[in-house]
Amino acid sequence: MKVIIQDGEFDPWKAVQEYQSENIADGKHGASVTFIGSMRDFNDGVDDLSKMYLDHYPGMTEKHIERVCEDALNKWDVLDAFVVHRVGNIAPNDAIVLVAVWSEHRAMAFDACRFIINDLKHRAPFWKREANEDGERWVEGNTVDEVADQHSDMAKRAS
Amino acid sequence: MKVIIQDGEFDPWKAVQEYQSENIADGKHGASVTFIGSMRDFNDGVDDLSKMYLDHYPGMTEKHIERVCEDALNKWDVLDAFVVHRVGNIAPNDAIVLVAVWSEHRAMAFDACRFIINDLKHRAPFWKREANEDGERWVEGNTVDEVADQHSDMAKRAS
Amino acid sequence: MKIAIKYFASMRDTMGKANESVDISEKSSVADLWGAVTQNPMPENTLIAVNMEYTSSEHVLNEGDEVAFFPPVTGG
Amino acid sequence: MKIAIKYFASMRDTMGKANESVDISEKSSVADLWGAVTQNPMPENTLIAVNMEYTSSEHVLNEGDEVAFFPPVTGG
Repeated sequence: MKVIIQDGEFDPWKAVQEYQSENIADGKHGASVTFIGSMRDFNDGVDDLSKMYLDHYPGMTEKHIERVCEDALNKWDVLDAFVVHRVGNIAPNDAIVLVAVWSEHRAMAFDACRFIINDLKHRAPFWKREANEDGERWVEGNTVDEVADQHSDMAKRAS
Repeated sequence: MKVIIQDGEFDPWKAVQEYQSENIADGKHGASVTFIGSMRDFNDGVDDLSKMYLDHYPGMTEKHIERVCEDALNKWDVLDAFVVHRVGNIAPNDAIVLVAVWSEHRAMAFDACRFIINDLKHRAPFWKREANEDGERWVEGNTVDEVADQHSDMAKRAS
Repeated sequence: MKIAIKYFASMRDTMGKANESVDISEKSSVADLWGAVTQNPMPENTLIAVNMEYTSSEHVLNEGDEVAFFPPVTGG
Repeated sequence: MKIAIKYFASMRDTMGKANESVDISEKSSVADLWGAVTQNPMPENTLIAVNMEYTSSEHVLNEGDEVAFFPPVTGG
């Protein structure tokens, strides 16, 4: 298990490929689920985002995410988890967060990956500050994603 | 959208990275979810799998998966989907299947990716033939994953 | 009318062939086709595709159709 | 006793500083600490961590604790 908080660009596909080849035993995992969150150039009605700054709480952020990954590993019998999260200045289209999970079977990998990214969005101490031509603003809550999560949960119950 | 049925090894992380850089517009997706299924060296009590052969129905397999991806794109407002599935001879630890989905928000990407891989496991015409020292056998159903799926669904409803 | 048949996986082993071409009477169903190629009953969980679309054994065939018989799938 | 305070994001802008060190009496709670540094009420959705663990404003502090105040998180 590894959690990296990083100031500066990273290639998420390369990062996960390297982590897997160095850390995941050959032939033991049947499933791997990866979530990558990237910076859109629009958000909540602002459609010309030019840059973003991501603040965090050094020390607590790492500690919090590590504990969440441990919880996921225990809860779903997952083999390993790997998280990279950017901080500092971020440009549109940059990868912000990578969550990768390996398990024997696919259901556990999906559940654990989604658990980690949801906790990370709701509880890990990061704060986004967006900038466009009109100036800068602290982002207040991941509103659209909340609605999407609820919608998805409802659809699942209805189907 | 692209579906590739391929006889021969592939690097799933490289494949998805290349697909993204060639096909996904910069700054429009906020979320990407990837599932990778790999060959374990054990399955259903057989613990020394040495190789596997994957049969398929040329023509129908592609057609079936393409339709499932289209359904997922329509149902979840997903931006794009990319699937690679191996056929022919496969060695332990090889990637067998890649399902990658891009969307604005994470809930849709998770739901659509899971929908595609679940359909692919239950409905797409592929058949695994496993070999170990005792000989060869056609695999009969993804039993462990079925149980895991059900377990996960129950846990979700209970929580 | 002429019908092309394909068998996959364990069904191919059971039938001892990967494909065959059969001449049967107009308005035959998939079940009729099965009866024309073997005296054995169709295994309970057999999947059927006509022209690469899943269907049932009641499906009525047309000249030139491609019919596939196969066991439950195990991909991914 | 000495308490180290950290402010993040919009809370840092509101307080006009990123951190400070405060001397308060034994057995003070987080709420007491807030009252010692500002006359303004604590914004409703403020999150509180003591020694990097989430807690509530009733949490009773100890010498050397690090207390952080911040708005709802927006990572990922």
